[in-house]
Amino acid sequence: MVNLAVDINGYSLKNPVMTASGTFGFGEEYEDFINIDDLGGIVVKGTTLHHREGNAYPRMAETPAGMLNAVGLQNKGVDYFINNIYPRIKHYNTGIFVNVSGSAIEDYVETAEKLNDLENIPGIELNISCPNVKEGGMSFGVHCPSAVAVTEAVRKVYKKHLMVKLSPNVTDVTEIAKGVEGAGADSVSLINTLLGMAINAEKRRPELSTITGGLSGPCIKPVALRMVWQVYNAVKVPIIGMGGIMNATDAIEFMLAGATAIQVGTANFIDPTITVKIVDGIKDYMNRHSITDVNNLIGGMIVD
Amino acid sequence: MVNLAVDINGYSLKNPVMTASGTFGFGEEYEDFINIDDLGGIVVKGTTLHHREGNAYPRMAETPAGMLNAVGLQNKGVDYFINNIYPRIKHYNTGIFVNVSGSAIEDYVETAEKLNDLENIPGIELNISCPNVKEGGMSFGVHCPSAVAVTEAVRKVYKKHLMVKLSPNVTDVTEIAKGVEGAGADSVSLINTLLGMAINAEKRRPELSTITGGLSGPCIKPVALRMVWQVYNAVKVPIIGMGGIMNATDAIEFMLAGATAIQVGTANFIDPTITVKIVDGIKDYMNRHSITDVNNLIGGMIVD
Amino acid sequence: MKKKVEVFTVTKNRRINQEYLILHVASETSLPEILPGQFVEIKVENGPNTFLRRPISIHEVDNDKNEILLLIQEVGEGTRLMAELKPGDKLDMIYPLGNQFSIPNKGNVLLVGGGVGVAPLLMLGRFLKANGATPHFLLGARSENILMDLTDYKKIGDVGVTTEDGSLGVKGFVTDHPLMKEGLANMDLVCTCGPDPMMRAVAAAAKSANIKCEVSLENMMACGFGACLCCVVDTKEGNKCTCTEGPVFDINELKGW
Amino acid sequence: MKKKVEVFTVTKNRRINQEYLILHVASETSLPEILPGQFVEIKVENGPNTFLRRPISIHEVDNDKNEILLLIQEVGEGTRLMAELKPGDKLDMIYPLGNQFSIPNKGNVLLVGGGVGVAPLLMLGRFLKANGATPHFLLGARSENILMDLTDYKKIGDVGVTTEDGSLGVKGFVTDHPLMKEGLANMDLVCTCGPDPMMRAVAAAAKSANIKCEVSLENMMACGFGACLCCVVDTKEGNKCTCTEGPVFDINELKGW
Ligand SMILES: Cc1cc2nc3c(=O)[nH]c(=O)nc-3n(C[C@H](O)[C@H](O)[C@H](O)COP(=O)(O)OP(=O)(O)OC[C@H]3O[C@@H](n4cnc5c(N)ncnc54)[C@H](O)[C@@H]3O)c2cc1C
Ligand SMILES: Cc1cc2nc3c(=O)[nH]c(=O)nc-3n(C[C@H](O)[C@H](O)[C@H](O)COP(=O)(O)OP(=O)(O)OC[C@H]3O[C@@H](n4cnc5c(N)ncnc54)[C@H](O)[C@@H]3O)c2cc1C
Ligand SMILES: Cc1cc2nc3c(=O)[nH]c(=O)nc-3n(C[C@H](O)[C@H](O)[C@H](O)COP(=O)(O)O)c2cc1C
Ligand SMILES: Cc1cc2nc3c(=O)[nH]c(=O)nc-3n(C[C@H](O)[C@H](O)[C@H](O)COP(=O)(O)O)c2cc1C
Ligand code: FES
Ligand code: FES
Repeated sequence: MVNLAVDINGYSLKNPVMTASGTFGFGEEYEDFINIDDLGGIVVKGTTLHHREGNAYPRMAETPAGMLNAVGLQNKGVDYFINNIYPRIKHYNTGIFVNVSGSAIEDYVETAEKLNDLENIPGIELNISCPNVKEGGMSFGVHCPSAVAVTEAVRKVYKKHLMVKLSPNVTDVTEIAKGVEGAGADSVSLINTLLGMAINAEKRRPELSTITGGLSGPCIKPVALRMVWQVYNAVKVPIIGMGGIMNATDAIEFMLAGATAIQVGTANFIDPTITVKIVDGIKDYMNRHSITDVNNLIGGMIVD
Repeated sequence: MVNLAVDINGYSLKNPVMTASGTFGFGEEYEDFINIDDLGGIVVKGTTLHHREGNAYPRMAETPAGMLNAVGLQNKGVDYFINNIYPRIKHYNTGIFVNVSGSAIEDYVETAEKLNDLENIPGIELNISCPNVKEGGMSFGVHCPSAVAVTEAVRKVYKKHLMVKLSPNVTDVTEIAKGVEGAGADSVSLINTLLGMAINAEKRRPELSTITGGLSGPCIKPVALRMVWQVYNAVKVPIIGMGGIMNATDAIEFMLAGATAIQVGTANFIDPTITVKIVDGIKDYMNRHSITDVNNLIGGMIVD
Repeated sequence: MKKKVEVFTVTKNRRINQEYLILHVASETSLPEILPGQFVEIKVENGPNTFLRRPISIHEVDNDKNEILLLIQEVGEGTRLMAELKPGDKLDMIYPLGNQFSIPNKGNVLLVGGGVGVAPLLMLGRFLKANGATPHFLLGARSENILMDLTDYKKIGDVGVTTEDGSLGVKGFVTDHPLMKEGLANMDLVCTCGPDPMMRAVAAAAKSANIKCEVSLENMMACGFGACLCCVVDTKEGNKCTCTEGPVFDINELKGW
Repeated sequence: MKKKVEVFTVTKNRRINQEYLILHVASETSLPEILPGQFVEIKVENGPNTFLRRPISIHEVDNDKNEILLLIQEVGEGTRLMAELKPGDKLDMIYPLGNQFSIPNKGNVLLVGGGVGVAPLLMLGRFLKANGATPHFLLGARSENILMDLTDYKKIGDVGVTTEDGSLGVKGFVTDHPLMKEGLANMDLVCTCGPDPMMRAVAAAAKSANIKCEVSLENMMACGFGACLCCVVDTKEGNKCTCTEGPVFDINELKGW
């Protein structure tokens, strides 16, 4: 018997495998394929204070070993989540995290406050990759002061686990990681999508309605692993690693680089059963390497 | 007959297809496969003031749709280039650019100065992705002040075409592009490699001796295209686009996004004849689309 | 109808013409209920450029053999690799996905297919006929040599044909066919699937003739089962997912149709 | 010797054992001069995870048939896809790459191969014999059932064998074989190819016996023809490219050997 449970700053996950926001709906979309309770945790779709229609179609393009998306946070707003969705999913015996997004600090704060009282929501993931409408549209997450400001403001009102999700579109991810740690984040998750673009040469047009979009999938794994390792060497809070995880080996690489838990995103689209396979694969690896506690993998990369 | 010639701020390339530094040796390595004179230009290996041994083996790892490298600017120094290599390659009837690297501004300046007098070298490409040893090792290219400083210093001594190669590992590539344009760059080339990392899960070790390395190949194409398009909308100097170009369609996408010329890097390893195929493929595309002048592709993406 | 991921076995790969083929894939167990208009998401193995699954309509179902038939047009790497499959090869599919066309129990239904868009219509015709309605097929193609084999369609209903080069049937587009002109008034429902401009022309004709019209959309999909929100279409009630709330929509629901 | 990119046709795929196979690939034109120790870089088609080419030694050359023979061990996706190739399939290769082993015209030469490292030694033996030297093979494997077919080797020289489980020949590693112990003093040259620890052990033995020793290195390569500088080995004259200045090196050139 191996121990798969990990602790993220006081909250225990039964195993390190979570799902990434925006790729797993509210869990319900996957009920036909897997038992949600087998997962360490799920992060539900990006939720904003008010209803958002998202961006115009087309919203996705396939790229080498990945995809671009421009969904644009389509969601029915936090009240709808609380009243209509939460009652349907609160029975899941797994850590249900809500991904909170916004375009102004007050939006984040108000949304987070409303989620305080949901008993079976142990924490929120603050998506600071959204455009900061008050400061010219650059995302909160790419500048340290705005990342710190939004984290601090939410920290003041939100009582439970506060995970802050970092943007990879920055010069120095460690600066921002340290900033949000100082501002009260209980953990950091990374990476969100890389900003990318695709063009249809025949049509001479962009593939996405928004021209640029978020790149995800195995193509970004080397960048994601690098950032997890850099952040691991910079902060003390636990790291939830993601970016292109397609199988158990990838998941283990993130843990070796310093992640306490991992999130699976785009891979769910290709194999909706992949998360439970990853849990099993981690067990196999541990047995093969005579590792009895998954916590021994965290930051376990050997550097001479 | 179609016109393939493009002008990069006064210097004319017979076609927009160049090769990327560090992937094409000094051209000689490809003489068995293609006629170098068929190319618009070549950028030779990263050259520094003094001889450099580069990093320890292992220096490369395969990644999804790409590779990481950590060559570390192995080269025999600029004097060796001038005395031993230049005489062997100066007969090429193509634009031969020297990629200049350094760890201190004075190194860049001295190296560039020495290259001034080589008749058949129309320009240099300033690789500002190298670590700035005097300022803590962060690369010159990731902060605007250091990028500007090195460009200005080299501009003062270098008389011919000054191309500055931008790093993608930044929050805002347009800021740096504008900075180096203001500092006297005749053109900007982008992107250099994305900083990445790979881990061997079985060995629990990094794949590269340097732990992190530079990611290249099709996996980075969406990021590269996005940056070319952003820079195209920010500066007036010509852009030389690169990052994952594997075929003529990719090359055309970069031109549609705003590149005047393109560089082919990693693809040369997989098909050493790919550059001339790309030249032919661009011609085919132009014929198919009744485009008589390749310049009409530049920035030709249709945005409603 | 629970969705599943299942590895099917190819039992037959029948070439229809230069561009089209029909793939028969068999399950080891009996198939769940599958309705006309639904589709599968196929994992293309060994495709360096086929990262995502490919959505393909369910062309027909053979419940005796536990087989699903897929009508595939070769347009890129994914469909080309599907075209190379041989009996015995495996095919990983998520199914059954999406909603279905309406199946009234009486009246005349015009089924208009363009190109590979005919894929779901054969099965739809069979269901309509079994339920008491009268299906009329109208199939359009660029040329006779890339038209479907019509034998199976003729067993179910009458078949009108248009080809752009006039090599068979009426020369022109489906909207040039008498079934879409004089004939339209006799129809109680029009169901269409094919290239966007064709469906829009058919929808416009049906709308002005005041006849209910259902279209099957082929939006770009990343997942196929409602998780990614990439495949949306703008409807009067806001964005809807083509993969779960479609692919079949009544044109009255859609904005801009 | 000009390097070329050429698409060969597979003519034969012979399975040697569970892990090894020999692929015969034919050119349409006559082959250029190919020397023992040289290698090819293979583009693996349809491999989602085989972005770069794969370096494989030239096992033998059949100039009458314009064929190159490759001895391949299945270790990952690329070599697995090579193992699946059938006669008639195409194989895109860059060749001939790298330098060669020394070929003296007299004296005793010990050729020590471990695992798939035996690949270049058969051809080397043939060249040595033709040139007047006497080749002696020493082949090591984990077990008899993954050892090479020895027939062709025996035609050229005497063959010593070690297996780790003792199922054939001497039990143990190649360095446990009499040829590497008492026998070594009679040798004028040792050429070795195989896993790094094996080559280091062989090199150490040769060095202490004061016998010239050449090793063939299998460094990771991105290009194979000197363009990327990824494949370097630390030598007394600084970093050298394994792909152009190797793969064969005299151990006296190398640092740390
Ligand atoms: C609900 C639905 C049902 C379909 N039914 C059929 C069918 O029965 N038979 C059939 O041959 N085709 C069908 N298609 C279209 C089919 O999905 C595409 O032709 C296929 O995905 C192209 O893949 P490829 O790798 O061959 O081409 P690619 O090289 O990837 O692309 C070629 C073209 O296909 C389009 N395309 C690529 N990926 C997708 C995607 N994920 N979704 C939609 N379009 C895409 C691209 O815009 C491009 O123009 C259907 C599509 C949808 C959404
Ligand atoms: C000069 C040279 C000659 C070789 N000759 C032969 C031969 O005759 N027969 C044979 O079977 N093998 C030979 N090899 C080894 C062969 O190149 C690798 O086994 C092969 O590249 C693995 O590819 P894969 O996709 O099957 O495995 P992967 O899944 O890519 O990797 C499996 C293992 O192979 C190693 N490997 C992967 N890519 C390379 C690479 N580009 N260069 C070196 N090692 C790599 C990795 O470290 C890994 O441990 C030779 C290697 C070199 C450098
Ligand atoms: C279709 C799609 C929608 C996404 N939506 C969100 C979102 O709403 N909030 C968020 O923080 N991240 C979102 N992401 C980013 C993922 O959660 C994840 O950070 C990223 O995709 C990298 O992981 P992957 O490569 O495993 O997919 C989305 C990603 C995709 C592909
Ligand atoms: C092996 C290797 C070595 C490189 N060396 C250099 C270099 O010396 N100087 C430089 O500016 N860029 C160097 N690069 C970066 C390339 O020139 C190019 O910017 C990058 O690889 C992206 O293009 P690609 O995806 O087409 O390869 C190197 C890239 C590779 C793969
Ligand atoms: S394709 Fe993912 S929601 Fe429809
Ligand atoms: S593999 Fe590229 S230089 Fe040797």
